[in-house]
Amino acid sequence: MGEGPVASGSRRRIVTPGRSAIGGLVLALVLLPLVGGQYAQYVAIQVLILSLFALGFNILFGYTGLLSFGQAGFYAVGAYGCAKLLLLTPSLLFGVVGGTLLAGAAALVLGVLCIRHTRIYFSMLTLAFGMMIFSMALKWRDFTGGDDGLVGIPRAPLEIPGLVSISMASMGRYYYFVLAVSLVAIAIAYRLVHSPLGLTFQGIRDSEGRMAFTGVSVRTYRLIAFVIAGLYAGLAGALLPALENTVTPPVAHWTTSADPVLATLLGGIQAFAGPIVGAFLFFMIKDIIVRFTEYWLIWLGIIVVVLVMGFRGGVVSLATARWRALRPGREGA
Amino acid sequence: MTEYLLETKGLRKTFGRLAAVAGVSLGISEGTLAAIIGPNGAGKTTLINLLTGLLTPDTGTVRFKGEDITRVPSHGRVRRGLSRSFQIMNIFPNLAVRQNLLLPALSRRGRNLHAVARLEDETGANADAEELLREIGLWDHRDARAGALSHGDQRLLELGIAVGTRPELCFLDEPCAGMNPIERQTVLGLMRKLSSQRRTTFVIVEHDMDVVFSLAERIVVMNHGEVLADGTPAEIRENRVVRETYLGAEV
Amino acid sequence: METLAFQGVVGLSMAMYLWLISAGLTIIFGVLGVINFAHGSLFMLGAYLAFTFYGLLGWNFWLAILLSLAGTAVVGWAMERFFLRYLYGVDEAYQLLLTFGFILILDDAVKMIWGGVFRIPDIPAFLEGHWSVFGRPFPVYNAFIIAAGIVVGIVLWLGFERTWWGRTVRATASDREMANAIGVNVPRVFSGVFMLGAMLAALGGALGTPVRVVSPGLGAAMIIQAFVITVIGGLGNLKGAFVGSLIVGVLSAYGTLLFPVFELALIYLIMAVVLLVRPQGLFAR
Amino acid sequence: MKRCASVVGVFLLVVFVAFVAPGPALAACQLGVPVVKVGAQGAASGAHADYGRQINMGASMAVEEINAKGGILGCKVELKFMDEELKPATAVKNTRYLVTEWGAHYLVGVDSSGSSMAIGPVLPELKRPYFFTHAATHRLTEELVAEKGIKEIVRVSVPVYQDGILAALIFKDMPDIKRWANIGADYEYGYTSWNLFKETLKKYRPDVEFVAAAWAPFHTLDFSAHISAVMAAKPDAIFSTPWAGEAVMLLRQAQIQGVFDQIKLWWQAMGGSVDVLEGIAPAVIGDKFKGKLWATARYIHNWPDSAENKAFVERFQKRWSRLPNYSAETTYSAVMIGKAAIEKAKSLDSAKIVDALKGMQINTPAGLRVFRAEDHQFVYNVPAGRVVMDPKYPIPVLGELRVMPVKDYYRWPPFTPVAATK
Repeated sequence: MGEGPVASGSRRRIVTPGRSAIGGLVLALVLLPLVGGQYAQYVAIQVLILSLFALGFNILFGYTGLLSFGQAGFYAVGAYGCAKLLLLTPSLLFGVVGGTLLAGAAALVLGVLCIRHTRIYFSMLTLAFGMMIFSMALKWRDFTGGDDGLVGIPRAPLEIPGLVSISMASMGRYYYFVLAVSLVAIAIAYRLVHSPLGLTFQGIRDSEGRMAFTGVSVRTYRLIAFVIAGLYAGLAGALLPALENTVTPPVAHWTTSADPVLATLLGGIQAFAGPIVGAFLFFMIKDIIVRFTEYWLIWLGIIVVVLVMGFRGGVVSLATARWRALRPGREGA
Repeated sequence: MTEYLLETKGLRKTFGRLAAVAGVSLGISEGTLAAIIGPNGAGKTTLINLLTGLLTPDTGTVRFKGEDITRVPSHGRVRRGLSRSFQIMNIFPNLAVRQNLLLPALSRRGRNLHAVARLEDETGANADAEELLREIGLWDHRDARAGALSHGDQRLLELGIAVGTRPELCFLDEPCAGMNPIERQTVLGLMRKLSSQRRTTFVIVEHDMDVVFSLAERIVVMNHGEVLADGTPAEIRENRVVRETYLGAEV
Repeated sequence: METLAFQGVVGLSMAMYLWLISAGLTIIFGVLGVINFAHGSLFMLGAYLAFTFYGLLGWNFWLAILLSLAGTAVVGWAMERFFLRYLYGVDEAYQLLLTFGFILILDDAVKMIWGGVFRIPDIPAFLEGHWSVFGRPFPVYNAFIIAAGIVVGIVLWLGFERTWWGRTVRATASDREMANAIGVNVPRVFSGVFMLGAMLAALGGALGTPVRVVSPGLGAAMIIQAFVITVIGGLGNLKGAFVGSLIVGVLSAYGTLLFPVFELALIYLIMAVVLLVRPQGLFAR
Repeated sequence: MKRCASVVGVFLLVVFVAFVAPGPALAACQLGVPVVKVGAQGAASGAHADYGRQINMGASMAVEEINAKGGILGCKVELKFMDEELKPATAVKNTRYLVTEWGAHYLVGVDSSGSSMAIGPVLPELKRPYFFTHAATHRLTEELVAEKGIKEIVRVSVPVYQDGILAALIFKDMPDIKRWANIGADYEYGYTSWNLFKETLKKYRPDVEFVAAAWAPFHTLDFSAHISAVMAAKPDAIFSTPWAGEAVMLLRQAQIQGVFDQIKLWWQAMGGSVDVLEGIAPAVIGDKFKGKLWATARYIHNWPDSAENKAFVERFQKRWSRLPNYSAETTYSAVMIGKAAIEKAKSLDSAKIVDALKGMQINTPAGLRVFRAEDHQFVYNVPAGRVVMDPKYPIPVLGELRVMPVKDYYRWPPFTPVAATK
């Protein structure tokens, strides 16, 4: 048994196991550039980006009950939008905010159409729109550079005109920028799902009909969830061009839409942290497998099958269950 | 002339060739406890679906508090003071019991859109939910997952959600189906209490004639999508047509 | 004028390839309620098996096709019996995810067995050459594909409408519990239908392989097209899948000729419009 | 709180194990490193997987041969190959991994032009020379090196010039071919090749017409519609740029559609690639193309007729039981060029290695390769010819070889922009 304070009914306890674990993780992430090399920072950025992507997806899927297969479309709008803005004026903040808002706008327009359906029809509709965005990225050469994409995107400095200008040239600097943005975005998402709005989403997931009869316009709230997911996808995408210096059509392909789905299911859809943990595992699994074998697809596939067959709750709920089992008497305080 | 709380004129809904509701004109006054009865397939549930906005009528109008709400969607009707429960159980199975009741309370207070407030800081809505929890007798189960409740408790919970928006008019589709006598008494007690304290008008669809005749102040009998008879329990008991076509068989 | 007419015939042959793959997908959805992401991979597997028996070992063309169908059916059976069967009660998302996992596994498995090289066998001698259609040469093989597509369509229609087995399957599709109650062995019907779907995919692959290269990754390329068609025709609707194939096949043939820029986006646009206006598909009752 | 501490501890441990490079270096060779590391990548999954495999085979063989002869300045050489998936993002990630994590000293490979354009701008940050061995876009060397001055980019393989310009120079001498149609790959490679071809041919032959063009994107499975669309314009010859499996499929579908009865000539860019030749071998044996199929590649195993090339092909066949594809040869040569440059520079420093390339003329299986300082392009000659069978090889080769002077079909600085649109 731990030596922490005896569990009480108070929910205002300052130090809880959950909070200290989170604190530890954040500290580890902040210290990462000191212990890990450039590649570690690069991978950490990728994981953070996928986390944001999956987190937004899960607000739509895990919380509102809508499985989208077209999130890559908004991811791509964020990426291409940010890239275009960075090529226009080299200001990181302008690019990232602009790309995110563009994706949100796209989600609003397409969302009005998509939220008319639920279940498999919703999935198919989002797939269709996502692939339309992919086709545009591929075919609208004058704007998107076609198959070859946009190249030579600068990692512009973080600029607030008249106030401050921080160069982002080094990977470490950009890592801290992405980390800060991600932590803020994750905190906002956490607040959101534990707010009345979040509970409304969950009500819609559980029973649409019942929700309508509490006086809520289900379609409006589905649209809100869709736009939020679109904004997170857009933000994730908008962090990409400055990292890679390139944006190409595969970011919009349906196989990219599968990434947040896999990450979320890996981590667990019921837990808030599921998509984040899932993104970490998904990335690390792939990154480690590709070092050892050319046949990484089959291993990824086997992991997917095993997870689906045996661990549908995802890693996070599995861990929580173990935790509870280890500490009897500390739940339901 | 009497001012009805809810009034329908010539309401009609057909599915293919079948007229589920074939021209119903009804008026429901404030504060009554009314029941709709009739054999299976008489069109009772379709009528309620038309009144609560789940279906749109082919012809006819629905007026609520003098306003034409024929084309108003369900959630809009709820905001105007109308609510319902479902024949097939309809709760939020993955949420805690308390959260089930928090949702209608938040909605009534227009708090759904609040994206940064903590749930526990919604004091007004929480107080409403806790009051309801006690009233429906699920206080002890407040932190349980709703889907894990017993059948009777789930029906109670659904009733709680339905009245959680504090409706002026509430439709209950077979509220006592599958309940044990104690649970049934909770339901009936709650209805009587809300009816007298908040002047909530209840319209129930029910097969259990004991419930109907012990509770209802007014009974509407439907058959083949039409209103067969409409009156006080005493009048219905005396109605020859009703006795022949319906009550004769069951009572 | 001849050019337009001929392009239509070319589109017809393209449509029949599409029909062969979307038929199985839509049947599986109609009965099991599962969107099988791995359907394209079964198509690929069928093509590889046909290539091996026919192109590599030089066996009889028809025998090779039969063996390829049988082999793919066994794989399909295993997928249903040992994996999918345990997921009918849970959220559809997990079924999709499982079949997505199969895509990954099958893609690498064929690469391990047949190598990364693309494979193409010869066209059987009796199907070589071309006929004159609207004054232009039209391959005998494509005419054969058109015929095969129509035959498959008729056989499936007869099978579902006129046989006891077909009625059982349709009853199961419309109401599982009811079918179970009247003594239908529902799990066996599901297995059978999944195997049928797998065999149809394999047939598409086997018939396609002499004119279309087979290589790893073919499944992922095929599956989205098949989705588009099944959605246009109505998920689970066999007749719809046939007409949907015709629409997509003929349209993309004319698209290549007349408005090449929009060809790719066009089919997704049609899919989206159909979903918005008639989500049950163009040909649902 | 112990448990929380252990959670954090485990996390940190994972980070350490995954990222922190093991052990101190033991100086064992003249360059002061334990081994010289060569990073390679190519498409190893999906429809173009054979190209990646050939890159891997070429690089592996080069490394084995170098090690057998004592390494580079006494240092053992180690190779790591990764799958670029034809996705630029993956290619960049691999490059970063290979350099900053695995510790590659120089890099070779990459199939996709998109991937090469994505890798290029990252190289100054990573400070490692990258020898590109397949990606063909002229923009890699013309824009990124000549214009923007990214010195780490070096290209060992011939770029897109050959696909368009070389073809025009050959076919200008065929007076009876007047009407050309195009079945093109629907991306930059296809557009540039066709535009260079048209531009060059028009200069010599004002009388030719370009009568039709159909474009096929990646993953096209049925070219029937493209074929019939261009055949409606009754061309004398077809210019075609889909490659790999798509080329085989296109040729098979054209053949059964009777195209070779109607046209006089078919030009298949990259048709001399080993995988394509293997795929069309039965058709060539059966004379299905009626001798009308012409092709080239960035290297072909039956040319040049030198002792060095013959020995290379023999060793390769012995080692891998396949004939070397151009991507195998270019990657093999790239590893060897890297070795030569390091030996000359006596250093693993990127700038010094690139410096050592200046003025380099090196004999490779494909013949003499000459380094062009302006754009870091190795210039060498590759012929084009008719696809024929040769009893010496199990698969077709290029016959009736036309060898053009490189000064004619390479583009030379100062570069003018090429129209990269349809």
